[in-house]
Amino acid sequence: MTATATQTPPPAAPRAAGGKGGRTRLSVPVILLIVAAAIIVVSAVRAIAGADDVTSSGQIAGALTGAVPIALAGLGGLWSERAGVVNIGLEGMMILGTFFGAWAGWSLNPWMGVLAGVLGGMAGGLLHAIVTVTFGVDQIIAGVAINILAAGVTAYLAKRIFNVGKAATEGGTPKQSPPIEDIKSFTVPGLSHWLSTLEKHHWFLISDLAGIVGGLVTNISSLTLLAVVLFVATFFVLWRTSFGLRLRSCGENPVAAESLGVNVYLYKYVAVTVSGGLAGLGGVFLAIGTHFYLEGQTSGRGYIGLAAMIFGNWRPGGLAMGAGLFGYADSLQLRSGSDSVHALLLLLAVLLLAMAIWKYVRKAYVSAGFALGFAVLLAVWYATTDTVADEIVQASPYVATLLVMGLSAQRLRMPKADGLPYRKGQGG
Amino acid sequence: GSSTTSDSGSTGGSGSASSSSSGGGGKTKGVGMAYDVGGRGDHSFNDSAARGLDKADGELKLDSKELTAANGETESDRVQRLDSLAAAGYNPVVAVGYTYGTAVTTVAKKYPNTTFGLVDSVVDAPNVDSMVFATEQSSYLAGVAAALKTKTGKVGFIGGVQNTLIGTFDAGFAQGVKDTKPSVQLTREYLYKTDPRGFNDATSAAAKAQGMLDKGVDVIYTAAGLSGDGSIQKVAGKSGAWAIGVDSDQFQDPALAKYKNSILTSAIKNVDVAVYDLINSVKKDNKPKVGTNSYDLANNGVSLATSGNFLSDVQAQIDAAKQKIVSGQIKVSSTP
Amino acid sequence: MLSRYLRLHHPARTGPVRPGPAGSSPAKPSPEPFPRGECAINASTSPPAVELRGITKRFPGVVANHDIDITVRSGTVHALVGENGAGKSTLMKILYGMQKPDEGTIAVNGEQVAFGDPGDAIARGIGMVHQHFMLADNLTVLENVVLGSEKAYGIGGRARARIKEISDAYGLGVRPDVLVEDLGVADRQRVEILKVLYRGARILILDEPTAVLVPQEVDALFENLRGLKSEGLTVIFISHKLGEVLSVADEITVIRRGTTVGEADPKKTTAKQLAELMVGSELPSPETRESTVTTEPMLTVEGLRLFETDSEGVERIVLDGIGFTIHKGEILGIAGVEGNGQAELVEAVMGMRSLNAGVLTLDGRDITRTPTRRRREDGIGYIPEDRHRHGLLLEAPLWENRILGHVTERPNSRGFLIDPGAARRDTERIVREYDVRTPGIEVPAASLSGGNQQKLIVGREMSHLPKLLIAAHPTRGVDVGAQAQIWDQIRAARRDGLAVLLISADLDELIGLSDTLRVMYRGRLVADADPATITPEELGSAMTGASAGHLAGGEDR
Amino acid sequence: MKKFDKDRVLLGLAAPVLSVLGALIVTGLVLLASGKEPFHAFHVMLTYGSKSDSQVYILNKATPYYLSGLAVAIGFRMNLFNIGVDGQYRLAAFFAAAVGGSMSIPGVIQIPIIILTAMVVGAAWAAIAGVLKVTRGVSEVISTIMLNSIAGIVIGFFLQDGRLGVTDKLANTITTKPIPPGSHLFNFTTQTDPVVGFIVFAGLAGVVYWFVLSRTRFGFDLRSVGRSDSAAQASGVSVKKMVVVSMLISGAMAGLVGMSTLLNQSYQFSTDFPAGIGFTGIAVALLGRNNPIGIAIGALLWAFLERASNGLEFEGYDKEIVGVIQGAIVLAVVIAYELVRRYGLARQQRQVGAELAAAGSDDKQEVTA
Ligand SMILES: Nc1ncnc2c1ncn2[C@@H]1O[C@H](COP(=O)(O)OP(=O)(O)OP(=O)(O)O)[C@@H](O)[C@H]1O
Ligand SMILES: Nc1ncnc2c1ncn2[C@@H]1O[C@H](COP(=O)(O)OP(=O)(O)OP(=O)(O)O)[C@@H](O)[C@H]1O
Ligand SMILES: [Mg+2]
Ligand SMILES: [Mg+2]
Repeated sequence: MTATATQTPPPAAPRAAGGKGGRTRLSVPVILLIVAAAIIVVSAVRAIAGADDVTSSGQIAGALTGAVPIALAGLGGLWSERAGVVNIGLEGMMILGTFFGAWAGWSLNPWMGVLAGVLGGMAGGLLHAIVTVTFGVDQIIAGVAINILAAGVTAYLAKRIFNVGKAATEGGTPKQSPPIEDIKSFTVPGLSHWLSTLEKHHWFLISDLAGIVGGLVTNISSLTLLAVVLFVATFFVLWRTSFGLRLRSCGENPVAAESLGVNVYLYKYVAVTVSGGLAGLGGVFLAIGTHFYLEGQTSGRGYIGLAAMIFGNWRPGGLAMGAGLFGYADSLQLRSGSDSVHALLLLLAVLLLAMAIWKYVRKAYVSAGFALGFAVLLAVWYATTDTVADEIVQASPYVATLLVMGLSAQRLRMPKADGLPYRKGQGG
Repeated sequence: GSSTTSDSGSTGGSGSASSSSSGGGGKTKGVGMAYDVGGRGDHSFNDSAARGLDKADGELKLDSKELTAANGETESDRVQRLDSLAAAGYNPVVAVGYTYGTAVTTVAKKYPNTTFGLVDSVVDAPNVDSMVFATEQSSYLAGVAAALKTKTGKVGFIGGVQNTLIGTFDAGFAQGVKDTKPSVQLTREYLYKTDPRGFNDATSAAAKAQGMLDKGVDVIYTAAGLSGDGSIQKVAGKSGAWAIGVDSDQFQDPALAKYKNSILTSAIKNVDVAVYDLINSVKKDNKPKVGTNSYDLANNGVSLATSGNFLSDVQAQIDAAKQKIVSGQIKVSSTP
Repeated sequence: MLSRYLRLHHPARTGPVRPGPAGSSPAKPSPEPFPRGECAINASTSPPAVELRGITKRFPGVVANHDIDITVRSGTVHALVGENGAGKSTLMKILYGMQKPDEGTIAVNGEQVAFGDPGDAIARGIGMVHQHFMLADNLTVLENVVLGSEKAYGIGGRARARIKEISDAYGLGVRPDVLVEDLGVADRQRVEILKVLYRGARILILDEPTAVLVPQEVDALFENLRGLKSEGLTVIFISHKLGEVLSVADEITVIRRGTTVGEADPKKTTAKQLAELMVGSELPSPETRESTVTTEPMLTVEGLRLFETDSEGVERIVLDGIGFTIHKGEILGIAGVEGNGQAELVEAVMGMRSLNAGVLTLDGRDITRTPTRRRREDGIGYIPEDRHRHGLLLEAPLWENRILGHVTERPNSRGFLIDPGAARRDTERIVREYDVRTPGIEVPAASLSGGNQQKLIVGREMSHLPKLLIAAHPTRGVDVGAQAQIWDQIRAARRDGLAVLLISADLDELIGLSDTLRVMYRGRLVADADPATITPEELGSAMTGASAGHLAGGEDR
Repeated sequence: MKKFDKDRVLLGLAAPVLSVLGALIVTGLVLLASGKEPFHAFHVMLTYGSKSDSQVYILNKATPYYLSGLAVAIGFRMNLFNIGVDGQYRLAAFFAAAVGGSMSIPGVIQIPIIILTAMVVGAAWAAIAGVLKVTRGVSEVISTIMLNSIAGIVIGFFLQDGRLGVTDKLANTITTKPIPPGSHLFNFTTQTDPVVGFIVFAGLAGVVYWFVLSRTRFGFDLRSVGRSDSAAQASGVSVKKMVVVSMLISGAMAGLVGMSTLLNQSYQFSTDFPAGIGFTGIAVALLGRNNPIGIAIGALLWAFLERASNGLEFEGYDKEIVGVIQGAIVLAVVIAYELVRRYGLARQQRQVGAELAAAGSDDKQEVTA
């Protein structure tokens, strides 16, 4: 654990195959093409299986609602880990966000709630920064400790605050805050209605598109918009400004950053505190979405945010996709999408078939065989049943995450000094 | 009654006074209440039990002690809670919630001179008052109301956890719907199979409700404790849709005040009545009420709320159904 | 400001080379109060570039620097030499603001300064290339260069243009948009220098810049240094290779045990004298050849191929068609620029990587599929290239480190149980016999100096009487005294029939120790040579791929 | 040398003392801030927590915590973070209960079968994470979080009427078939309640943990991977195999967590089978610094705090304050240990330096350190 973050350079072995050594980043047109192809396949499956909820606006809206808190927690993780601090305390910071957000949201107004929740999360982040950056404690352990502390403190405060006086008469209990007012939400006038009409026809592709777009433009909470803005802003700040360059350098090689006059402690502190604030915002989103603080409300979303971030390869775009995937699966299971999941079996079979062909072309015969085998199994499963068991639906978000991680984890690369302790003046 | 916090009545003796003596005196100490998770102030059945206590307290001036369960407790925690109340001499000791079933069995044996009350479950012991509520009957009436009020012909039921207790709600509701209008389509969903989180997960309930609403369901009955708040909110967000509350009259719930105009009615479980009865029997009549005591429509142990007057147009049919149940003409099944 | 400086000294070049915005930008780092340009030409009359007076720096238990006095004249190349741990790097870090001196003063261009962090030093025109590279692999060259000095030219197009400009001006050939990860050592070195120049540094500190370079690259670097000097920059240069020091330095300061013990004039001093000044003993030489090579093969490698799939799924050939035989009593040296597959070859022989093709035979037994532990039990000893990563458990006490790698062997274990008592006793013996300087065997390995850590590793491996020793850079970063000791141990074991696979970047060591030499280039063994006749220069040129086949005559084996 | 050891003992004591003090101060401040008198609260906790029936309660409660702490600690020793102990022990207890309820053979045979089932199921569930890590590079932190959720769903699937569950109409729960009385594990009777017999197995598990890790070749290999996987790999340990094996062991240990409840208390797995002990185990392992005795102390402390919370509630305090204490203790512990470790390392280096300086004075050739 005394190891510092300096390494001697690894050998840059000659690349024999692959020419320039394609670190292929997908270009925008390619991404659009992939998205288009995906939608076509999904709507074909939807039409064949007759599972209209797969692309219904309600399902998409549910997915969005489920994705935002996870995405915000993940974005928090991204800030922190890009600066080299693993933040498993996101869950605790989210809890702080739900509590303080609900408190101020109830006693003042929802926007003050947002502010208070963010500040609460930031306080958690600051504590994490003090413990890991200043005291140099193992980051995972510190995160676990913060989760325990946050749960304990909020439970105590909730009892002291929500169960007495005005709060109690307005509906507060030891485990629940009094209700919070709604925060403003937006609907694109006209468009939403037109889309929902289109959607009802269940036309191939058109209704699917209408459902997806409809879900994304109807009744969108201002917090969701805020989250989108924060994603764009994060990308811009971290990858297009010198502040971001410095911050990322602290996660890649803090000793090098230090040697160029970057105040590594400062950047780590800022990053981890912002990280807490974002997780706190995720918590506020939950509290305002349900209009209450509820004990245990976050139920592991902080951890899942972390998973989404890793899934997204420590990048905002990938993270958004990971969170979206989880939100979608979660929404499916909550909306009791037994039919939908059944239809997705077919989709999965098609995807596996495509993968089998791809692997075959690339001469990876064993993987191709496996993919083909699973595709056939799934297709048989689909053909011989009408629905799938509730439990499979319930498990789908978790299984999907495991599967996707299993398929992609080896291509991931985390910031090089992520998780390593760093002490000023000890490097080199 | 929410002005009292759990600090109330703490003037009573310390727990260490008579820890290993069996059997409390019963005369000096008041009632020992052991609440389920959430405790006093939960706007649900714990609160209802507390109301029963408060009522008795107002009349008899008792010196009571209230303890509350925490999330993720084990059997031994519950045993210890009841034990400490009985050991300190509180009598009767009321256990609120079926989770206390086994614990009451254990502790009642150890303190034969103390009377125990158990809400929502049955323990066969000479000093236990098992208070069970025929929630299938009130749910039946809720089903009648739902069938009569739906315009789309689709109603829904959301249960917190798929267990026997919630099954009674499900069964009664389904039967009520079917008996009233066989053409009405019922969707039943549970939040969790076994995870008790189902009573405390408003987010999931909201999503479930939204899913139902999207499919055209316009009356949703949610028997899922605190989770119900989430479903009621979603229902309130859709005009013309109705929510049916559970356990207490949720129309009156301050936490739901904003949505009360969408709360058609609530299937009420009058735990307060049962608790009050027990306290009175011990403290006033000195003739502890023991055995399995069923609270149903007939003795007003369960009922269908009328606040809001949204049911006035169909009240006659509901009353008729109630009459048939009370008279035994309709047998409501308690298993789905 | 460097561009302004360039104008002074390359009047012909200034006009066309400098793109408008860079030169005319007002956002250049301006706070450099020292006089420039003219004074560099007239060095003798201007104040010294750097004056260190009475510098003392203490670490827990160690006085790294003690009352150090050094004067570096402006416009010169000033070399700093001394044993491992003499305190050179520490002193330079103090000058660069990375560490604060406990006592003493620093003056830059005659002005007293106090640096809070490297930023202050950079603002004073000081730049440092560290002993271990300070680059973030996952960032591009551009990002690495502009980091910390974003104000100067931004982080976009202007910065890119500026980097190209400097790179062209000094022939560094740096491409701004590649990831540092994809660069070889020499390229990284040039990026480090570019980083310093980009900040407009006029005083360059180079801490052991040549340790990982082949002779040609060293020559190129020195050419660059001379260029810089001719343009008035001051260079402070640290190296353990005294020959280099003598060839490039104008002045030499010798540090021993944390304090300055003397200065030397490179024109009048020999490497031997310099070494004596450093350690008070003679420079040991790896020469003393007496062949102990037998005809019995110990290790045979045939047709070895190794692929590697990187994170992008691209397959690279790391090793291809490798074949050689090491006989009992023979040392086979492999020369090559780092990153050409030597590390992978070692790992393949150790069984840490599975081969795509090929057969390994140890003492007549096929070990191609044998796991690492069995190979070690069968008699392969291993002195790893990176002792911290592969050789030691830094936080564990010495006696546990003595068990590492030989946990199944006596005296470390009996049956399935380890035998701490016996292991401790044997550790005491190693500490004694191999002269490991430590207060005891219960201290963690991390608290030993690098040389002593290496001695412990050599002692551990030799204690199990290996048949084959894989020695990767066995004396890297080890000072002259310990170096000689380690060489002696290897030679002694060779006399008893030990076969050695030696990898080293130190060509003198390689030529001096080996019985046979092979050159590795891009994953292949491209050339072989007789150590008796080959010169380091010839070897170096083969290492860059310039020549192949049999080098420089001598008998073929 | 004698003095050296005494210092080490002092140093060893410094961290726990510091952290408990820190936690008490934090808690005291929180209590004060909410208008309560802290010293009385601490007094209540002490007196209530040390009553004889409290002692029994604490021992019984600490037993699963201890095993959970050991399970987590095995991972920690390998630098693996097994958050999945929670899912592993619940799944294990469930299947063990199902197996136990379906048989009726003499206890001496049946009890081992039940325990073995639990260990195998726990190990198998943990192995998924291990295999995913070594073959696909999936971080065990992520996979075990997912596997926890999936374990709950798997239990939900089988714990239904007609599958492995029976509905207990009166108690409103679904349970597995009860284990026949012949296969109930012995208890230790005391003046108050009995102490669970499984505590013996827990103690044994602690001894085995200590012995295997610090006395066997396997344990040495495991610890070397935890200290530096690259060095361990070079030393001949197959790191991948080690990851899977240690996940297996950790999972098997997790399988034992639910056994004291199953074999000594509930005799069946029902929907209210204790949950969350896996997470408690993380805190307990942190408190105990992965040392078997330390973990025991941590488990007892945790159980004591939970017990004391009841006393607090009885005296009119909010028992939720115990959550604050627990959090504060864990945080204080990690900080205190880090500070003490740093101090110790600096001291060690000073020692190395000093002794070398002494040696160096008669040997002028060597350098400073
Ligand atoms: N951060 C540190 N903490 C404690 N001691 C240190 C630290 N850095 C250096 N030292 C001590 O200071 C001494 C001088 O180290 P320094 O790195 O300056 O030596 P050096 O002359 O550069 O050696 P080398 O030739 O191996 O690079 C070392 O022997 C070491 O004991
Ligand atoms: N970051 C650090 N923290 C604590 N001690 C350090 C640090 N860096 C060096 N040291 C101390 O310095 C000594 C080793 O110094 P150093 O690394 O300069 O030796 P070295 O001979 O140059 O070895 P190497 O060649 O491996 O770098 C040890 O005593 C070590 O404890
Ligand atoms: Mg060094
Ligand atoms: Mg150095």
